[in-house]
Amino acid sequence: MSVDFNIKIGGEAGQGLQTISSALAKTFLNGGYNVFVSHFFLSRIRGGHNFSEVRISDEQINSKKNSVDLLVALDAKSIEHHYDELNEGTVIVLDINSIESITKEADDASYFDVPFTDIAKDISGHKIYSNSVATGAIVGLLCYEFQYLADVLTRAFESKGDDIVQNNINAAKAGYDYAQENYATQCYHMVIPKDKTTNKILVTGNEAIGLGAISGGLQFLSAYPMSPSTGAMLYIADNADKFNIIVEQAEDEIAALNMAIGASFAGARSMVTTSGGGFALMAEALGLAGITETPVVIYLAQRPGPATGLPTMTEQGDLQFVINASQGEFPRCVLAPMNPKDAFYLTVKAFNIAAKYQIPVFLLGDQYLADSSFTVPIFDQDNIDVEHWVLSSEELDEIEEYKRYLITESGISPRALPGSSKHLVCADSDEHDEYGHIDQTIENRIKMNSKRLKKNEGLVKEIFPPLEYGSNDSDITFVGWGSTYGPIKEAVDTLTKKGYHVNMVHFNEVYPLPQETVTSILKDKNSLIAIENNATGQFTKLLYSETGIKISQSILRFDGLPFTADNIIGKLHDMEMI
Amino acid sequence: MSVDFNIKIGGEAGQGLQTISSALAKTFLNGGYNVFVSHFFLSRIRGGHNFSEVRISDEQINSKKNSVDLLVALDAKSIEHHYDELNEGTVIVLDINSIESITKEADDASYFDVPFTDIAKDISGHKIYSNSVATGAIVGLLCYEFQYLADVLTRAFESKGDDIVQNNINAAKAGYDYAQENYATQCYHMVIPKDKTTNKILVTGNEAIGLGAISGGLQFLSAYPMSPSTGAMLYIADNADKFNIIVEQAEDEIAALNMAIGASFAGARSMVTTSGGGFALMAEALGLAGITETPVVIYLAQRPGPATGLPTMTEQGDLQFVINASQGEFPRCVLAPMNPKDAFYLTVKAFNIAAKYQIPVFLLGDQYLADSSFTVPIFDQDNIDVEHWVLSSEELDEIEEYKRYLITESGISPRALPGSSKHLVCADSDEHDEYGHIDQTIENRIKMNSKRLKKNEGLVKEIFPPLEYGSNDSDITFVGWGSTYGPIKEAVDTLTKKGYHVNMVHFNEVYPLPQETVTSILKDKNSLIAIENNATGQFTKLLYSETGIKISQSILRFDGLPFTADNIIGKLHDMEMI
Amino acid sequence: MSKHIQPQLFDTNQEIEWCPGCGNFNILKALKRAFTELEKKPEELLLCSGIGQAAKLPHYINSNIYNGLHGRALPIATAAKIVNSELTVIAIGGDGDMYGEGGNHFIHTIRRNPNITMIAHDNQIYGLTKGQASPTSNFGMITKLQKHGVINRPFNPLSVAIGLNCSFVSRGFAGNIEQLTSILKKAILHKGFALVDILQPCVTFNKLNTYKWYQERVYNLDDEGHDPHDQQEAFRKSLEFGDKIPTGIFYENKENYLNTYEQNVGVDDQALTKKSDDSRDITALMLEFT
Amino acid sequence: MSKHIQPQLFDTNQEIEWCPGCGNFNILKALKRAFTELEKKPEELLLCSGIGQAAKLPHYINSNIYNGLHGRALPIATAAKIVNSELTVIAIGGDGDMYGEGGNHFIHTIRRNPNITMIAHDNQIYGLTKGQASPTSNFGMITKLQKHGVINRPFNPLSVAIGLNCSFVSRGFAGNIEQLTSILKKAILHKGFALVDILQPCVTFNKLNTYKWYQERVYNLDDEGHDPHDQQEAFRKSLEFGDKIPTGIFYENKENYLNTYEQNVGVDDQALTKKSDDSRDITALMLEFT
Ligand SMILES: Cc1ncc(C[n+]2csc(CCOP(=O)(O)OP(=O)(O)O)c2C)c(N)n1
Ligand SMILES: Cc1ncc(C[n+]2csc(CCOP(=O)(O)OP(=O)(O)O)c2C)c(N)n1
Ligand code: SF4
Ligand code: SF4
Ligand SMILES: [Mg+2]
Ligand SMILES: [Mg+2]
Repeated sequence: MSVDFNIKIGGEAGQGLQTISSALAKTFLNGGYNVFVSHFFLSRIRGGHNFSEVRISDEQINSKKNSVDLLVALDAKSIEHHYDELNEGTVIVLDINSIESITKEADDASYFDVPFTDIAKDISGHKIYSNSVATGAIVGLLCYEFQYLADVLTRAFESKGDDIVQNNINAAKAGYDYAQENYATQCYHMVIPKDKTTNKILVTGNEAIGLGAISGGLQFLSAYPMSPSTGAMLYIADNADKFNIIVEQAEDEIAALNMAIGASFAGARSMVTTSGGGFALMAEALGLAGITETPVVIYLAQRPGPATGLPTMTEQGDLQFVINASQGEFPRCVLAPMNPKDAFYLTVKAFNIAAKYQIPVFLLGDQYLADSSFTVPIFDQDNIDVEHWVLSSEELDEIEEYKRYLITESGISPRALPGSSKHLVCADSDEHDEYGHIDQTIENRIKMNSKRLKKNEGLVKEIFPPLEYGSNDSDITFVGWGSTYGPIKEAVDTLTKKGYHVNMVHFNEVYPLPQETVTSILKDKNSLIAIENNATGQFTKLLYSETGIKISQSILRFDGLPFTADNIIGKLHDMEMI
Repeated sequence: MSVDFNIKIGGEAGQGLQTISSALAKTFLNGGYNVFVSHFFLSRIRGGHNFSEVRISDEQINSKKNSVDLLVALDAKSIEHHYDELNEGTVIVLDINSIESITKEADDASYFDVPFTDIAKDISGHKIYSNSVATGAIVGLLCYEFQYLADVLTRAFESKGDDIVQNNINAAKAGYDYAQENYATQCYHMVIPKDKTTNKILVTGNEAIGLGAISGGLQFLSAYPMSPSTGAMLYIADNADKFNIIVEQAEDEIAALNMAIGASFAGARSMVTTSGGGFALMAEALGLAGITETPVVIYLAQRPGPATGLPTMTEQGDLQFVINASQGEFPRCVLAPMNPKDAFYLTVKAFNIAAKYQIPVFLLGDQYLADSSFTVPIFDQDNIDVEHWVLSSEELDEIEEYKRYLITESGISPRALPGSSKHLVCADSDEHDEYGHIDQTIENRIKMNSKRLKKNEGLVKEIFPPLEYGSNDSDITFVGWGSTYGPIKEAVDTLTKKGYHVNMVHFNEVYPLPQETVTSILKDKNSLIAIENNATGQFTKLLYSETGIKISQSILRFDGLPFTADNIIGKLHDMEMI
Repeated sequence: MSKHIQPQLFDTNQEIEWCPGCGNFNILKALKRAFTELEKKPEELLLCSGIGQAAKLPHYINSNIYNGLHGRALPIATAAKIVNSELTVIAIGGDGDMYGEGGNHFIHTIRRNPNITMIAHDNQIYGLTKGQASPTSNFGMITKLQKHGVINRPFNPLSVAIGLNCSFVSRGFAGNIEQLTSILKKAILHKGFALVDILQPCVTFNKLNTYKWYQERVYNLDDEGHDPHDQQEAFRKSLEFGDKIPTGIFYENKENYLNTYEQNVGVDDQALTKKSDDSRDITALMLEFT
Repeated sequence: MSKHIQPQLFDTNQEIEWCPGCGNFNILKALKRAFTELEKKPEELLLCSGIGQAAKLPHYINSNIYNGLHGRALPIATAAKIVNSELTVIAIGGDGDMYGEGGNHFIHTIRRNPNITMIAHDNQIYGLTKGQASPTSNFGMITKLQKHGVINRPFNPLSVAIGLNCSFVSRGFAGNIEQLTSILKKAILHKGFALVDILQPCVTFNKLNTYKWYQERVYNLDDEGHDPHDQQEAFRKSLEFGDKIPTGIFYENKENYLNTYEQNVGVDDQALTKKSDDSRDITALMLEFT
């Protein structure tokens, strides 16, 4: 049996959509399924209309699905807004008492009323348990083993005491039973647990980057809160004590990046988390890292701009900005994770590259990656290396005269930390000599600027080729970057199943681009189609300007939402490509 | 007789190099010559080694010359540093008493000692007049009519009283006479005044932009001082009263651009002046202007980066930064003046484009343009139009319901000012509806984002084609942008005179690029050579990515100094192109 | 006239995005009342704000609005005022907005002294970003991010403003609409830069500084006969923030050299846009370059 | 030990780029003396600065240096200190650097209270950019840019710092090396954030606040028996800036909750880099995601 089931839960901000979706997700994850959870929130704390989606599949999934198989409506808008997405026969679960009025007739869909609040009050004495009732009811409708949910609730509420755990379990069980007893066919759809020891975890991009940072040796994080990046900061703060990490909430983003640079200069692996608007304020300090050759990692979770834009939605609109930000010319590296697994390993890589080349490295994510939960195999820590590229005390002892900016073949100068030996370490945002002192001569300028840019030669060799996926001999090749990996891959799979010859080339290490490798991969492909979550095709431009590969067809989305495979396939139809 | 004479004056910061160079320049300007004055300063107020150059020609010049025909040495370093630049027989004028030691033998060059200080004290009673002695001596060595210098000094010191004027004139005359009496051949070189009513003025780029801004209707300027842009701010401040212009020194650059935007929203034509580092701090506000569709002009005078870099030198290193700055996607325009004449008219154009398209417009200059004085014909004010593109009271009276962000065919919405009628004007940095209120729906997002980007279509039609100069049928075409115009043009002229077939295509309106026009101009040219004052060829990349025209040969300079025709020709030799 | 102006004049049909029970509602109410009682017309008003929950307020008042960037309401408001001094300009934001991201503009706008009113909804928390400490959060307060409690000492907007000889310094409380309305009216009428810091319970994220917490502590400076012209006393009062929290007008500066920014620039009588015309003859300027 | 340490220890062979007669020379001298008398070693020091004439100072002292961006010395210094609390960290800059561009860091670094010393060369002018008004320029002072005189009231770093309960607040004068050295020593020894604002004549651009001008006005707070633990008195003194200008230590805060930033974060005993190692096992963390 192949499962691909999509549950949508709609309601107001503050109604606990995330509690329900998270419990459901883990319940199915632990039964061996692949789960994908995504959220749509407005930029407000209460009210409005938000929704979460839990997609359950026995195949690897990294993306949303357009159609809804089960709708949980906590408010009337859930029905109005999502009615068109329902399949024939989709069941809408709701507590009729708590919804003002229903405007849609149940033709294709059928309503299933579960008195969440009444049950919660009856069984556990308070309406706060109604979300557990709802969760139970859904699990019941899918005839899934209740114990998985009970375990999830136990762990979720453990810290609040046994009573609370029991109340939640009781409420859930009552919902479960109510569904099984009252739903016409008992099971609306049958989902059977597969495997108890899956070695899979369910993490968001923010959490994966947090885990990657911790694993990669992060010691100092400074940030100013900004959606959708704040989750990474919070995740690291939650675990900071265990690993002696300092997390500093800065007064503004200017301070944040300057602090991270100061910390790095003093010897800590450091990082900032931000979004486009916050990064805009960091542009000057980016150049500071550039000219003082101070390693730093910048996690930028993109959201639609310009300016405040759509703070809680997704876009890939800042690529050209990060590549070109700050006055002057200096090397930098941009990594754009495809999914949380990739995010984890790329975060470790980001720290190592930053340290080795003494440059700023970007992790360029977006709200879709940051906030959605993906099922990934447990990260493999065996191959994680924390590379410092700093002179040891012994090495320092051997040095007669230390020059922070020694001119070398590779452009990389040996790095010492201030206070770690009797050698003095000087850094300067002015053009400087090898010792780090102001030097305005033209001879020195040529040497130093060239030395810094020289690092690009080594850097580009660190960049992995893009990922190729799908049939070798294809009529259409999708080209994407970053978080669109999931939907594109699913589109390739779906189309392949339907007999089309399509494949994809996907970039997760986007700058600098290794020209030859990329050209050799793309040059003989038929019909390249760029897929980007922005309005102007920023990666397409980058690819062209760096490699000369021109992609003239594209599927662009800039409405604040992520792609789905269905969108992509739909667009292909519109373009009469299939 | 053809004159092309280069006087270099070297000395410490604070020794008054600019006083001498400015007096000399005006003296020859007013005698009908074209003069070009450039400066090399260190980032300090006193000491170090600086120099100014005054080049005098009877042809139009917009650039420096490599070789020195007359060196005025106010310190020993002037001789050490510039000895190699001297021609055979170049005379070095100096006051031997005030120079510690001379290390260079006079082989090709001959020293001419003028006791500046002693003469100053003798004649006018104080050594502060020694610069006037020096100036007079130079004019004397060139056997140029003294009266021109006397007039210049009169006007320069007028405001300080008749005595000061007379002391300066007397000192200068004494220097003049001393030279004529003591120089072996009386005239070292003969420069004869040509024409008294030249209609030419001698202005720096900063001043020309200031004049353009005033002429173009500037009402509000906010800025935080930053070399090399401060001159423009100062020039405008000096004349602000006469034209009811408000000049505000902001607490930082963030405030500066936000203020300019606030002022523009309220109805004033507004502008900021800055350099790369200051602009980095404005990147977020740039997007604010973008999404709120508020006109604003940003004058960015480039200097070598990254970060503080070389604060007093020149580079064209910020082009890609300004084109891509700020999160999200929105239209903007970048104009890069070739010389002060161009700067004047482009500044007026910048204000009009900003007003018409309701977008931020950049004037991208650099230290070479900003600080050098160029001889230009008096600006023609007849064709200056100050276009407001704001709804009049009558138009507003006729409108039933005003929508600040009305969706229109062109993407341009009718602009009203707050308080100018009973219609309310609302602007929002969030994605907003036609009224300017927050709107997070995807339908609205698509409409609004598309509306803003739509403006690009009209905008690109406003862009003038690049300037073409030189023989039609050429073997080599130089492609440049912005302030490199002068040296490139001179290289073309020089090479043409030598019988080479070279020409140039020069861009002063650099973004957005009108693809077809540009392609049709460049596509059939032989051997394109890009000339840029940066290390990575930023315009070359832009040209390629916007038009597909690939320039594979380039002459790049990134040592902080501007090009000269000699440099360019020298490089062509190195490249074995000539 | 006054009886014709109705409070609804300032109503909009924008859906209010705040949580039920939030202190912001009362601030909105008080501000509308103040405008009504001062007989303002919507088109005379310009409400500038940054980003945050508080900064959404302008959308809920029928007026000209400029809802700009996080932290940047003051430069926008200052410049708009200097260009059109006929507008009544208010800058609105949260404590994070005004004192964190926007801290530099706060201290320097006081120095400029434009005739605008600055309203800080001081909920001692970052609301919109879901509950991190703000510059004014109590020392030791535990938040989702500050798990061991806030370790920075709170920013004191009043003592800073008084130290900078700010022209009008006050504190209101969202739980007292009467007093707040009266403070807002005085602030708006005051000629010069007027700070109104408002204690504003955030019912969702700030579980420490609740209505009750404030209510138990606030008292009115008027009741103590406080003299707002005494800078030293004002300073003393501004340091009080514990068991007792003073509200009302702390400081009002009427010194002579405290001309407003508009007066100093010479545009308080007439909007700049009306003063300057487009016939800009630069012939004389050009002659200076020969 | 002490007799072996020589003042030349802190000399460098960098050419000093200041104008002859500039107040900066004496500040440099006093700082070297303070380091010498405190028996510091060059490698123990980290001097962080921004951009400006003052900010060039670190190049003239043999030490570790980070000469960063205009306005941003404090965040660099704070972070470096928290990472390596064994370093003696000094942040140096001009009045424009520290109070203008860097104003937001100034007020928020006080709140954090890292154990660093901030030195502001307060010449009441922008030196390096050739003479525009700075935040502390006297009201009415005429400059090349402020042709009709400065219209903003001066920023008062001392009253702001005292209002924020800053842990150590002082003012020196470049014309009095003895006193300045003594203040600097106390500031460096003080555990917590120490502000040293230094009246520094700029002989080239500030023709108002000259050596003479200052000399005629300055007096030593010690001579008046000023009690630096009295915040209210400190505030009163901080407002004095006219015919008489107090120098010395205005305020010293020894309250208990004024732990340093390093103490609050738990890294004052040992450098963070020595505490944390690379063996980061995240297995337990991952299990929370099932
Ligand atoms: C440059 C920038 N950084 C960060 C943010 C994210 N952000 C939005 S509101 C806010 C703070 C909200 O707190 P406050 O200003 O106190 O307002 P409140 O929501 O509490 O009313 C932050 C950090 C942003 N919009 N822009
Ligand atoms: C972001 C940025 N803006 C502006 C400048 C230009 N700048 C350099 S120093 C300076 C001010 C100098 O004044 P101050 O800080 O008082 O130092 P001083 O030279 O008087 O010692 C300015 C505005 C800069 N380097 N960076
Ligand atoms: S989060 Fe707090 S401040 Fe924001 S609306 Fe809700 S209660 Fe008010
Ligand atoms: S300009 Fe002023 S502050 Fe700078 S070195 Fe000269 S005298 Fe000192
Ligand atoms: Mg708040
Ligand atoms: Mg200064």
